[in-house]
Amino acid sequence: MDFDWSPEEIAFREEVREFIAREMTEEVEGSIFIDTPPRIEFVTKMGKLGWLGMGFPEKYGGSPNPFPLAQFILNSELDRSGAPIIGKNVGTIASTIFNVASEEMKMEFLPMIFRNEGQWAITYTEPNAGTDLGSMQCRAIDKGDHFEVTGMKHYITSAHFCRWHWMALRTDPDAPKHKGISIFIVDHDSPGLSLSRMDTIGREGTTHRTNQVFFDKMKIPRARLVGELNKGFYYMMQALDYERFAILSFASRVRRFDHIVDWYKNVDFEGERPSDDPNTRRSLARMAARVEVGTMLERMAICKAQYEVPAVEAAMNKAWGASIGDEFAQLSLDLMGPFGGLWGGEHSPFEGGLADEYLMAGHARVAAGGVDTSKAIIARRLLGLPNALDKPKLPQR
Amino acid sequence: MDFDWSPEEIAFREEVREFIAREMTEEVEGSIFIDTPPRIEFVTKMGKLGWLGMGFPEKYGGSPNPFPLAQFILNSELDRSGAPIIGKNVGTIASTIFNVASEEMKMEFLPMIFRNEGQWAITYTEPNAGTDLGSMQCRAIDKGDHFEVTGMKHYITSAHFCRWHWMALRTDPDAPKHKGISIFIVDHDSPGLSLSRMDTIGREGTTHRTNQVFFDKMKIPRARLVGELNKGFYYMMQALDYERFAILSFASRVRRFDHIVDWYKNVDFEGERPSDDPNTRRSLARMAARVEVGTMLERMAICKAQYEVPAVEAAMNKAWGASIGDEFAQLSLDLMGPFGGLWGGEHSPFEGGLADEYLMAGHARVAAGGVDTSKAIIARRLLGLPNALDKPKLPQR
Amino acid sequence: MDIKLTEDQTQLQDIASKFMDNHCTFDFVRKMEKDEGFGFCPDMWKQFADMGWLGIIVPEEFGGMGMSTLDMVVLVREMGRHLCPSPYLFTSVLAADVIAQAGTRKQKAALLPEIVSGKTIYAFAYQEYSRFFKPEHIKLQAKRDGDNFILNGTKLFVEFAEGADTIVVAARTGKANSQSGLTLFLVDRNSTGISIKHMPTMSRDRHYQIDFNNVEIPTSARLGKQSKGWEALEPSLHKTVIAFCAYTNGAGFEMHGYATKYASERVQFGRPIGQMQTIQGYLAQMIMELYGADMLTMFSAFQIDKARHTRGYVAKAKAFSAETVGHVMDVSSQIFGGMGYMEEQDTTLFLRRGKQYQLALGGTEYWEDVIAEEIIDREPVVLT
Amino acid sequence: MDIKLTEDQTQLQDIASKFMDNHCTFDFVRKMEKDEGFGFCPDMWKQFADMGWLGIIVPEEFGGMGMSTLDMVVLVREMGRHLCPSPYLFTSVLAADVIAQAGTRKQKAALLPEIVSGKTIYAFAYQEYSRFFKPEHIKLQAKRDGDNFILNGTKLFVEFAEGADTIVVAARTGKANSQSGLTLFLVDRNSTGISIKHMPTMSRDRHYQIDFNNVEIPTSARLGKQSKGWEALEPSLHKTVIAFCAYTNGAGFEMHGYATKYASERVQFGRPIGQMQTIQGYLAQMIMELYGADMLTMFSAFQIDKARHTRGYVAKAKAFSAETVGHVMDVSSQIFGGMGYMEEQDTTLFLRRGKQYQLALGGTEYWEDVIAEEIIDREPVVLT
Repeated sequence: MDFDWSPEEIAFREEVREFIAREMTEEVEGSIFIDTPPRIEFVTKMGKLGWLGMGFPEKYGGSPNPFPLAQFILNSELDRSGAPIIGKNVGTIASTIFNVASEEMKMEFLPMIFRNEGQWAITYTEPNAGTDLGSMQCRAIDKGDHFEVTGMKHYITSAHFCRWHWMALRTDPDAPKHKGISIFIVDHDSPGLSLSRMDTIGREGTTHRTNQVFFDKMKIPRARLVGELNKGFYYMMQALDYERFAILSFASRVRRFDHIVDWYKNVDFEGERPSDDPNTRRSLARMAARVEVGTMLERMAICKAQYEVPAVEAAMNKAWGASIGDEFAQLSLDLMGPFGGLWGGEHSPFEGGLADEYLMAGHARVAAGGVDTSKAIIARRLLGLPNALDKPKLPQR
Repeated sequence: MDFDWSPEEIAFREEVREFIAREMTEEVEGSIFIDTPPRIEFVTKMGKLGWLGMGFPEKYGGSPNPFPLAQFILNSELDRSGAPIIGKNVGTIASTIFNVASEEMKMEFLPMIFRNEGQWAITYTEPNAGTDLGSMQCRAIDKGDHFEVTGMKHYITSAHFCRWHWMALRTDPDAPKHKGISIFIVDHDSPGLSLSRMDTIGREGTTHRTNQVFFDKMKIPRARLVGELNKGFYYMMQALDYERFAILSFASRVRRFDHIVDWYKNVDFEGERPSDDPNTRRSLARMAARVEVGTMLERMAICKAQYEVPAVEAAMNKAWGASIGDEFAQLSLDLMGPFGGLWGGEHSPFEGGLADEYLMAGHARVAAGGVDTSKAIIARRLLGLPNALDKPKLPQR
Repeated sequence: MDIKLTEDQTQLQDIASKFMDNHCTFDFVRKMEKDEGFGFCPDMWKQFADMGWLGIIVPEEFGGMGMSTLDMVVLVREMGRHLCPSPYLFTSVLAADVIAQAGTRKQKAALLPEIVSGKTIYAFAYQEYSRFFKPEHIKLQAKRDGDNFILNGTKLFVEFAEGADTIVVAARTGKANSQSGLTLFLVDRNSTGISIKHMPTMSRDRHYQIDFNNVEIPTSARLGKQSKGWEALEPSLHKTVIAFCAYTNGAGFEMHGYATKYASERVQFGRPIGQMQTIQGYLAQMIMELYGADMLTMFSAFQIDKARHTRGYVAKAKAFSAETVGHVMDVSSQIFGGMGYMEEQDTTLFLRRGKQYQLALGGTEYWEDVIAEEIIDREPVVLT
Repeated sequence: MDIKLTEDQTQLQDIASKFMDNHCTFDFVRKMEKDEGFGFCPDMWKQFADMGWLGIIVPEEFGGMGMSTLDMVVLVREMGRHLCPSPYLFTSVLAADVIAQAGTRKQKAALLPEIVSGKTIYAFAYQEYSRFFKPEHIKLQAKRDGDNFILNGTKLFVEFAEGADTIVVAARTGKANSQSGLTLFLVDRNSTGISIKHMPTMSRDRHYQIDFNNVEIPTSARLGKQSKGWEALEPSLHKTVIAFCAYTNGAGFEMHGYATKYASERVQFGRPIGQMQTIQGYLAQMIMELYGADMLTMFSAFQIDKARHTRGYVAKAKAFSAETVGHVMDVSSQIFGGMGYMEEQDTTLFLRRGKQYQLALGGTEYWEDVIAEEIIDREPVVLT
């Protein structure tokens, strides 16, 4: 057992930190909820350093992986500093293309992703298919050399600035629902594709835009089918295990918690110092232990990741991280008295940022399958219990 | 809206209090977990005052009900003082006999119950039929003038001192499981009936004895069938709504909480007074509000009970009461530091009584269907949601 | 004992419910959030007056309806169900009550009818720069200067201050850092030296910081005895807090209803999500909490009407209602999944209010301290 | 970074696991609860010695195995899985460590080999009549009297005191109510003036009150410098606390395993109860907590071995492990339904220990205060 980073891991971390110190600007940091040109440019610079294609063959634009945990260290440092992390483009799209797509498709798209040319949207969810992705109904009708799509998707987060959609569509309406879905790469400029804006809750200028995406007889060339027809659901699920792990670095939560502790240490309510108040102290202490547990579960996941995809550990990370995020978004406001209700202005700690976090904290509990889904994954895959949503399954005697 | 007791309610409460002050001895109070001769005698005295048969016709040994809430007031005062409450004998057995049994059976058993002659056991549960009573398998085979029983029941709490069993048995193994159960009154002295002791967790002398009850070709005369054949499950369920309400007076919890607060007010750890400690104060305050909510939910149930059986309110009482009981059994020990682990002796608060309560607090959460079952009742009956244990039920469009 | 509403209360509730259904729609609430006026609707205020609501607890001799706290609470709960934005609580509960209790005969005769008619709108300036809600923390100074008092200091979280005519100000005239030594004043909102600044909140309602810079007010503006302000204020404050509990409980019930409806209609994995045990558990837990909060609130109102010692009950009602409204808005939003966090979704109006309501008028922490004082430091009061 | 056990650790764990499976059965644990001896098994102690476990962290030069804290913790976790009753923690962790760190060359040479061989058993007398675990609260007085010290006072919760040969006593020789001014002594359990009284606990283990009534001990019994007792004790105490966390985590994992197995076998309403969402939620939540507590414990042990500042980690590990063991024993018992509360059911051995373990060696409250000191009052230590 060795909890310390190796010298080469430390060296790489220093390299990342230096990059961040050099390239990070307020515009990059100040827009967690929106992808902006400065953020995209920042990622492109990482691409130039070979950090996006780490571990992929050089012929696809990849670069050697210095060691197994490099990508985690990179993401963790990015997350800690509020920079954009290496997320879905590499974790979901590039990985799936590399694993299942044709040589042609690999050559066309992987180098582009690793250079950060052209943004991507993950276009899965529909009004009746959220957590239950297998229920998606939006159809791609096989017309021989192309597929034709009429219908809609919603909650598509990067659609308003993307170049490509990584899209799941129903290709066989008669098959069992998990066996009739396929993945396509769809050009955002395709005729027949249109958008309608949906915003998350928040102050003006800080909200996260998502989109409804409408298709009216949109054509997708057959060459843009990813991997095999009707295997899409399995590709999605495989990617999800990895994504749950890759996207959920705990570092930003630790950083936010540290900021909150700092605030309570330094604020002075005309003589009343919260950091002298036994209840405030106890509450922060309790939360500190729970935040630390998050870093520990994350360590567990990354150590496992050196050997295999840490599906169960990633589910724990997700469940614990989202629960803790909610708990401390709540707690940090609760300890502030009426100031916790403020959403900006002179007396609002962090200029309303904590309120924003509070408002979206519940969202983290339900997003990407949600805490309850993660617990169900733990129950099934780690504890070996039958799926609660299946028919009753009597134990084998 | 009138939250005050009426003058006649207050007068009756005074009468009950005087009775308790007069008749209550240490032996009656000191044995909450065991039914003893002094406790039985105490109940018999209440029978003489007509308090057991309140609301039942005089020809069955009943007495006029002074007003709708009389029984609640009686139970609440008894519970508050640690005396035995009017529970299953009246709430489940007498009520069911009165509602469904033959005139002969009423004449034979009701007066006996109202005089507290002969104790009763509720003999329902089996190893494979706990919460899920419909799954009971112990069979009563119809032999014409009698039924024959071979099999067993367990967790039968009063079996070792009872005169009669109020017993549910399967009478039709081929019918759907809820439609093949009947209720019988079984003489404890029946040949073929035997007992084996099971004790709950606890210090010597304070444990609650329950029993396994075995039947070997035991005969039950046909005349002892209660109501109609194969209607037993419905009788049991009807009685449960009432029982949940009747048995769960919140008064004893309030009393215990008050005792705990008193202890914290008066204890002195060589100069450290917990009641000066901000965290202890806050914890007790928080618990006080939650205990008060219990008294409020109880008020809601008893007000409803003046008009109908408060099934949903009783489920709330049960769920809240058991959860709160657990919470404060935990809290009261948590605040004591290592002294919370003591189970008697000089330094043990309440001579180990709090530890006993802690150990059985979880039991209250799972007993009589449990907190989760109560929540399911609330979800179905109050919120109109479909049973989670049924097949998926799509909404009507 | 009976918790059924009286016929009159049922009627009041029905009228209020219908009025709110018609006039206080989600569109209306959103409009008021973005309103360039004062964040409430003067026409609606006029209608409140016409229905007699503004004087609901004002004694009949001053033109009011002379109804009970319990009646008022039934009405306010309906306002809460619809998130109705209005200066009702501080005008028709706090100001009306404290004037009726502490005002001189002359003040009552002059001021109460103007509350009833809707002519005067009040705001309440109490909270200062403190996490807590204690009278000890009030520092705003009122200094006697001949026939005047001069006010200097800052108040925070004064709701609807900009739309109000008169501000009830709790100021210090005596010993610092103490419950005693406070005096109440009725200050004209347009007095020289007052400057008002908006404080943005999650619910996009109208809270303000008021800076008092040598504000001169006549001694006749004093309400109640000098340096006995807390004694005058506390009972009215309790009544206001209980009304606020009713408001937040109403909002909680409404949100819970939306979540229950959604759960019974939203199908995932071949069944309504409301058929899943975890969702049922969330909804059942929340409805218990709401009933508990509601009963505690009603019970406190009843005890207030009986003029009994109710500080402990008020504190329990507020602490528990606060926790409940925060919890219900949070968990109910989660039941809606991602949709619960989209601006266009009407339930976000409730989510944005949950935590703010929880922390308003003294957060859980403050009221838990009060409960502790009541259960630990004073002898128990036996209620019948 | 890698959290896989080393080969040696895996081997140690396997050996320990097999030994415990064979010797520390539930029947054995029950027998020890009712034991008329000292509540542990001298033969088993001898076997511990034979396997080298008693000297696991004792330096090799004194006959020990000179292994790391992390190694020791792996072993103790297996003991915890089986609820093994023995004076291991206070003999082979606390006493062995504090003697090795603070003892004179002569003390080490004389005492450590006797720990390793199993000849001397130690108890630890620290806690007094306080809810907390602070050194400030130690009052037991040690007064110099010529060549002797005279001890007067009372210690509580001294585990296995009656079966011990020597008691490590933390006594006050200096300033009252302070961390400083303590001195450690190694006191012969049979000294004149010592009286021992059993303190009954939920786990039916062996805790004792010790009254010291003018107990005379030679100055040579002093361990470490006079009035520097806390400085000498704290690192060893941290190591012991972490070992205790490993013990309770082991117990928690074991209980969780039983509950999971039961849930997958127990059929109600036509399905195993483990197929129900609520039961899955309970089990999944608990296993996350257990992994978290275990990782925190292992990480703290690792940091101790690296001789880094670990007070904050130890505090977090203890606070969280404590909460976890209480929670796991409680909720797991509930999964067994009524059976979880029957004396004859073996899982009640775990239930009876949950809360007591939670509160032992400083409850959550004490360690949360330590965390607060670390995160608020001192500058953060950056760990690599």
